[in-house]
Amino acid sequence: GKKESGAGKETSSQETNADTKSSGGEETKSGDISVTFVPKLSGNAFFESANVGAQEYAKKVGGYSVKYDGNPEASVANQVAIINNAISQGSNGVCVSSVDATGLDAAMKKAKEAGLAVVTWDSDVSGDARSLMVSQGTPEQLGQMLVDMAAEGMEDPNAEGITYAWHYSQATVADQNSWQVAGEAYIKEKYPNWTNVAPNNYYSEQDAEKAISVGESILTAHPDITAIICNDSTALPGQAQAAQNLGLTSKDVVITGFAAPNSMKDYCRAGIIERWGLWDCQIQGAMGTYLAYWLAAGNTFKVGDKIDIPEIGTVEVMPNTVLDPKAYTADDSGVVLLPERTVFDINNMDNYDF
Amino acid sequence: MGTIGEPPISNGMISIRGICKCFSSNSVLKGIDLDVHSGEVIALIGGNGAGKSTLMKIIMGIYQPDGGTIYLNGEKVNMSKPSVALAHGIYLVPQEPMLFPNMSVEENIAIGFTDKKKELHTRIVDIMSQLGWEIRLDRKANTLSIAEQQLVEIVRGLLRNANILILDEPTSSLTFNEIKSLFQLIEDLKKKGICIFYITHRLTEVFEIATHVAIMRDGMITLKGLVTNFTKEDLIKGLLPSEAKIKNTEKSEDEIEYSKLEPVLEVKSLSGYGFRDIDLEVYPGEILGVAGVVGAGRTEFATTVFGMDEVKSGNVLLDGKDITGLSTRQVLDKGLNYVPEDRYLNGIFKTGEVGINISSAFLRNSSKFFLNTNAEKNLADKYIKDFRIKVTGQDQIMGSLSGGNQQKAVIARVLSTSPKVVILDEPTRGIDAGARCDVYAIINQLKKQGVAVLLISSDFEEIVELSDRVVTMYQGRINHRFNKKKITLDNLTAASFGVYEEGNDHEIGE
Amino acid sequence: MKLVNRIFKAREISSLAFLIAMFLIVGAVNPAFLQTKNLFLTFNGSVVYILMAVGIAFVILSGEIDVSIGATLGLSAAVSATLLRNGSSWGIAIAAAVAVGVIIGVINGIGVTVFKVPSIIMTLGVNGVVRGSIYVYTNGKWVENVPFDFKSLSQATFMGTLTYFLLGVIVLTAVVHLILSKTKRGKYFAAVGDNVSGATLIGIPVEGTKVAAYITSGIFAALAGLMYVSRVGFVTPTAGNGYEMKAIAACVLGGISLTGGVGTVIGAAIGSVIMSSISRVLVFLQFSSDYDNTITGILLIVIVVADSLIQRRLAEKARRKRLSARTLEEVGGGSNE
Amino acid sequence: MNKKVWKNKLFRWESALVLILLTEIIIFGLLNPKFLQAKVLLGSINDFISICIISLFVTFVLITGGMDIQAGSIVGLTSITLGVLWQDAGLNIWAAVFVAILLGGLCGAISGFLVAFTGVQAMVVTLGGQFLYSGLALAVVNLSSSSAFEGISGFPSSFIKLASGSILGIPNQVIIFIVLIVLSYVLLHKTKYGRYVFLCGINRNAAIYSGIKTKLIIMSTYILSGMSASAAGIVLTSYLGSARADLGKELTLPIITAVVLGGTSNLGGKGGVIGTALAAIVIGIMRFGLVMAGLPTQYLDIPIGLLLVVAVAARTISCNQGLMRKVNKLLKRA
Ligand SMILES: Nc1ncnc2c1ncn2[C@@H]1O[C@H](COP(=O)(O)OP(=O)(O)OP(=O)(O)O)[C@@H](O)[C@H]1O
Ligand SMILES: Nc1ncnc2c1ncn2[C@@H]1O[C@H](COP(=O)(O)OP(=O)(O)OP(=O)(O)O)[C@@H](O)[C@H]1O
Ligand SMILES: [Mg+2]
Ligand SMILES: [Mg+2]
Repeated sequence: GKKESGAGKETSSQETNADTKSSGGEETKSGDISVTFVPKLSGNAFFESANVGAQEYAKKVGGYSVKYDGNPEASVANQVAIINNAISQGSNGVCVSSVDATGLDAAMKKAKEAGLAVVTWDSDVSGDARSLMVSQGTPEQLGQMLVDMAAEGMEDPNAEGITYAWHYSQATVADQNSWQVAGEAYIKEKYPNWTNVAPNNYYSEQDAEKAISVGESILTAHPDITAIICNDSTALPGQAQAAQNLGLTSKDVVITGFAAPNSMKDYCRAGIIERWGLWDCQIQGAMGTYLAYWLAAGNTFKVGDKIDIPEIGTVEVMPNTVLDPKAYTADDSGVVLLPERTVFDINNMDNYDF
Repeated sequence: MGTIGEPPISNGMISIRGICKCFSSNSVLKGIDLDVHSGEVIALIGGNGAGKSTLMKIIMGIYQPDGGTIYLNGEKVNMSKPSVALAHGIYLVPQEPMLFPNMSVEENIAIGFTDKKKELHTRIVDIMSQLGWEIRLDRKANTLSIAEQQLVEIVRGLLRNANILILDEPTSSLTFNEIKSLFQLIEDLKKKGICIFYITHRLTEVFEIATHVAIMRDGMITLKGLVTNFTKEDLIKGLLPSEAKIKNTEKSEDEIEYSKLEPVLEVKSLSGYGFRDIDLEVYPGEILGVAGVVGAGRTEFATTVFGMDEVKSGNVLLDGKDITGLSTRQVLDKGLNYVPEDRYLNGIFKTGEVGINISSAFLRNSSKFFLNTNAEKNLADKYIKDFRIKVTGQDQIMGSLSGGNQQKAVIARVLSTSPKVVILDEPTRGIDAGARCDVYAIINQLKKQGVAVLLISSDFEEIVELSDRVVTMYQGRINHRFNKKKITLDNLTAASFGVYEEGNDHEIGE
Repeated sequence: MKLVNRIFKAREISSLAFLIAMFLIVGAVNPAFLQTKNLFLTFNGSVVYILMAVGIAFVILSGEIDVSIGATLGLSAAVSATLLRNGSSWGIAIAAAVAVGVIIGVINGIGVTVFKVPSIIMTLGVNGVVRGSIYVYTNGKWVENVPFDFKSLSQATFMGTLTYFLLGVIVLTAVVHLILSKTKRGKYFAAVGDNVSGATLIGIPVEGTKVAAYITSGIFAALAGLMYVSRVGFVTPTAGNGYEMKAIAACVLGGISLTGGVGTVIGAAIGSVIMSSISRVLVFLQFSSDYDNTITGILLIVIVVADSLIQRRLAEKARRKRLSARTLEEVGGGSNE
Repeated sequence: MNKKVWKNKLFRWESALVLILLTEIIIFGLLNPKFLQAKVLLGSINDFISICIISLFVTFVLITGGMDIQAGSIVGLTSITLGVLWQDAGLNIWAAVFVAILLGGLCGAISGFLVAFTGVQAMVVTLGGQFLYSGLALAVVNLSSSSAFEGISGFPSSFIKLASGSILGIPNQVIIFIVLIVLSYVLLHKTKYGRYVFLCGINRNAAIYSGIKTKLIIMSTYILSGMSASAAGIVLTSYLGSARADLGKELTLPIITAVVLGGTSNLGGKGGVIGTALAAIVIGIMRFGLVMAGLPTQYLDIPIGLLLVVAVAARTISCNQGLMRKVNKLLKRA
């Protein structure tokens, strides 16, 4: 915690100086620029490593500092509080992964009016409430990715009597559910032969113990289930552990989903799981915070522009409609798609450490 | 008369020197000296709040004294906590039973003993039979009546084979037969050379079993010596504040003209749990005594009339209106009120102020929605004055009052609803002579105001003194009725034990 | 007759009955549930909860409460997992975890007894502090890659199906039960919870007993943490979040009264099996996990209310029987019972 | 101990809270001047208003000797019900608000009934309620056309104003809070009802013998806390502009913290709403200020926990000379 909270303190003290100099005014010399990096919840592998990426990148590029500020409880109210604090604290930009598709709109707009650069990453708010969204891809892309990983694990995805189920955190979290919805749609059209044994899904509320017991129960209640898709970073290792407890391997049941590589390597070596996916959240965190800094530094963009991100590459600002056809469109509100998403397996997993 | 300097330590089995104690501002013990020798029974008497229990709690190590020392057989002992006292063979039977409600009677007695379960059981059974008390050992303590709890506490104390036994008002809710057997046992202990502190408010008991007597007043021992050196009158004089007159209850000898009166309360063959076929009527301005032994069912009868328990059959008329099976609240509104037997369980709001305690029942009729603080204040002040309730102010916390004053406050609450009929259940339980006189005065006051009083008491002297008529209950039934002439201790006692025959009874002034 | 009453009175029996009934019903709907394999999974899966509940039972029996055990589990798990990952021996890891439990227990105990802080507040505060320290200690990251041999410990079985963990927990519970119900000092816990002043009077070291209770609950939470590490294999900073409430609920389901003085650890253990089975049961009943909480809540309320009503009826019946008995006695029998 | 002392004690405690509050403001003000801007300071209340509102009435419950750990989950249930009624049932928003309040009262009534009439410990009943109502919230979502994770948004601006507007520069939420403080204060300390609440808490039997309908009194306190929870749910919904099933699930412990830190005894019979209100603000400001001072949110529990324990310990010690002595002795030894 030292290094991190240390960073936090450092920045805040800088701000206070800045503010006393510029009496809360917003004209700021770069170097004083601080970006508040807001995860859905703290203490989750995914967000923690995104933060690591953001911090390290900020050090490398320099000119701004990143303050990681998340609440152990993923809730709208908490995130609103954090954004408000960022505003009153004199932060120059926020980069948020929203727990709610609309719940943060008010707060984000407030931040915008207060002159902060407002960027979202990983999970979006309404288009008019922020400038840029660093997206790991559309729900469709991610839903398909999940389904395809599952399909790859089967001998013949088009065989008859294939059964599957979804196992993730909760009915109330935005992104995981949107992936599930998209994935279901994709299955309907591409694999009509698959049947979902639990149309209303299994949830384990990011409680590892519960993930295991739910996992074990799924496997015993549906002994011949073909695939279990765990689009939650706690559910996936839990489900894998459950399989291990029952002595099942990837031959018996296909388990796949999204989780940070480190948490799954053991299971992969043990042959319980063949492949799972994620995008490089470290880069995503880096980009999000960098763009927030970039905007806060006074730069502007129009949809269609290209932005150069040191050492990561040049990205194009696309209209919000790439994520959601009926999304709000304006010149000053766009989406940046991350280079690409990774599928980990026994061969490539050791190239990643987060 | 605190001690000046330390007198030489006598060879007392226990010697107390200059014990002082004050709670916050209120100094309760102001230098107590006392010596008790083996085989002595010292009766400690004194008004409510005199500090008797406090002194005992200090000896037991429950409270720490602010000053003074305790010597056992000549050597100084620091009673830092009860376990120390127990280790020295001291045991306190507390004034208010402190049983473990969720344990059986046997567990309650056995806990803390190291002996084998078996032999302990036999010892318990022995002592019980020796005392002739019958309480099922497997009953949970929270089903025991206050009286039964006290019995258990005593048994526990006797089993301890303590060599210093402290009995703090052990008989406050017992009746003759239990007390008799208890006294026999105490005699044995005397012979065994055990020394006993015996706290009581019943002066007759002092002369029955005590070898020595000490009177406490305002935290000091005002007089002590061999019982034989004193008469009852001496003791009463010693107890009462110097100038107070001995009896302020002028017994109203005038017979009531029943023929002219309509009964306020009529109970017609009422049966419930713990009693059956109760028939009685109470007239305005009359005190009807209800005598009986513990477990006779008087409390059950009273609480049932008060709407606390289910009526099996029969009915109750108040002013001719049927109030059978009404809720307590309705019964109250109809004008009948009840002073509960178990003060601590049902009577007082321990952590509340005295004022709040007194006004709690009166509130309902006092105002619609908002509190009427003035009315409350006046009410409390009035009763504190009238009943001579000893408080630092009407905002003293109830729990810090002594028993007698608490009881007065409870009676005050009951009267604050200006009832037509009042049921008093053991109204003077654990109350000192002074307070007792006050309570009697209050009761006679009611009588004058034409309130009908139903007086339940295990203290037959009290019943004899106050009642105009008496019914005795025996095993849940009324087995005898006595008019004024026939109310004598012997009659009541005989009747309460179901051994009374018409004819060979004793008329007053025979 | 007497026996029947005894059984009715022994709360843990009725919770056991309920547990069995629940299993049978689920089995009727979906036979897969009653496979021995699955039953063992269910029981093996409840070891963590059982430990938590048995530990907190000490505190509840002695009339207090401890809402810090969830965080205690989290911290001890994080500490031991980190040690194991960095290659220290099991002994050290276990010792460290237990030490965490003891320290937290002592702090709670001191606060409640010496400084007289209401236990709910004391443990609430400690809960916050400990939970926060987990973030400080782990720097918010997961502790992953626990050595395989330690993880496999949770799968090591005795005669095929019964894990050593479960076996150990059962034995432990039994021993604790004997201690609490048979030994002199063991009885102190319930006594203190039942009537403090009474306990003081007969020389029971009230404060010592309470501190002991908190230390015990801390240690049990720490052991639970170790099993958590071994079972799950990674530790999140939120590990054990909300387990305290589940443990309390388990105790209540098992017939332990939150006012203290009443109940047995056997009951607590049974209660925890019920609690931990619910999420499994739902899977077999094909219910949406959305209803997980709804059902937990309804179960808790229904069981406890029903039980309390039954107990009250029994008590009232007994009292009335006793009272009536006195009135029916032949006139002349001088007794009053 | 006599009234003056007793009064003083409460008074002393409440003024102690005021003191803590002031020191907080000063310290945080020094750490970050922005903190002192009235707009910022008042604005910060928005983020802990629900705790303030609910704890006011949970105080009533604790005074009767009860416990209420379900209020948090009623917040979510109210919020989502409000949304569903408005969006799917097409109710006028204010009608929906009304119904939502009633619903909160109903939830309270159910638990309250069980507590008062079956003699089950309040903690257990409300623990059940916590599970039950948070579960029901999800069930309600399933009635709705919109799915749980999206939440329901797009409320009319009149409704949004409820929480985000302000009168003479004072945020509406602050005004709502003040109104509720006055209301609960009068109700608890100036009316017969309030007195009965206290009496039930001190000795329920004695209250019964005094002809007080203890069951109804006890039940009513849960209804009050239920309604306050739904009020909080409504304010929160209006503030966030989105109705969600999982609002308020993390409020339970902060609420109890505020109530007890405010000087209400969890054993019943003692306490007051002013203390609660102050304590709620103390905690809220502390959280806010610490973050302003640069402490990441995830570490907040540490100082808050310490504050709670130390403050309450200090109080109990100062109220008890015996303890004072003991502690002094301990300190001397150390
Ligand atoms: N724990 C306490 N805190 C404050 N004051 C107390 C406490 N215990 C007793 N007192 C006060 O000490 C005085 C003596 O009380 P104590 O119980 O010793 O009187 P007592 O002689 O036993 O009276 P009784 O005959 O009614 O039992 C009373 O005025 C009482 O108010
Ligand atoms: N709280 C209680 N719970 C269960 N049973 C009780 C309770 N209180 C009293 N009893 C039963 O009622 C019986 C009567 O109690 P108690 O000794 O007061 O009888 P009583 O009729 O009041 O005697 P008395 O005539 O002396 O008032 C007791 O023997 C006990 O069995
Ligand atoms: Mg006394
Ligand atoms: Mg009686």
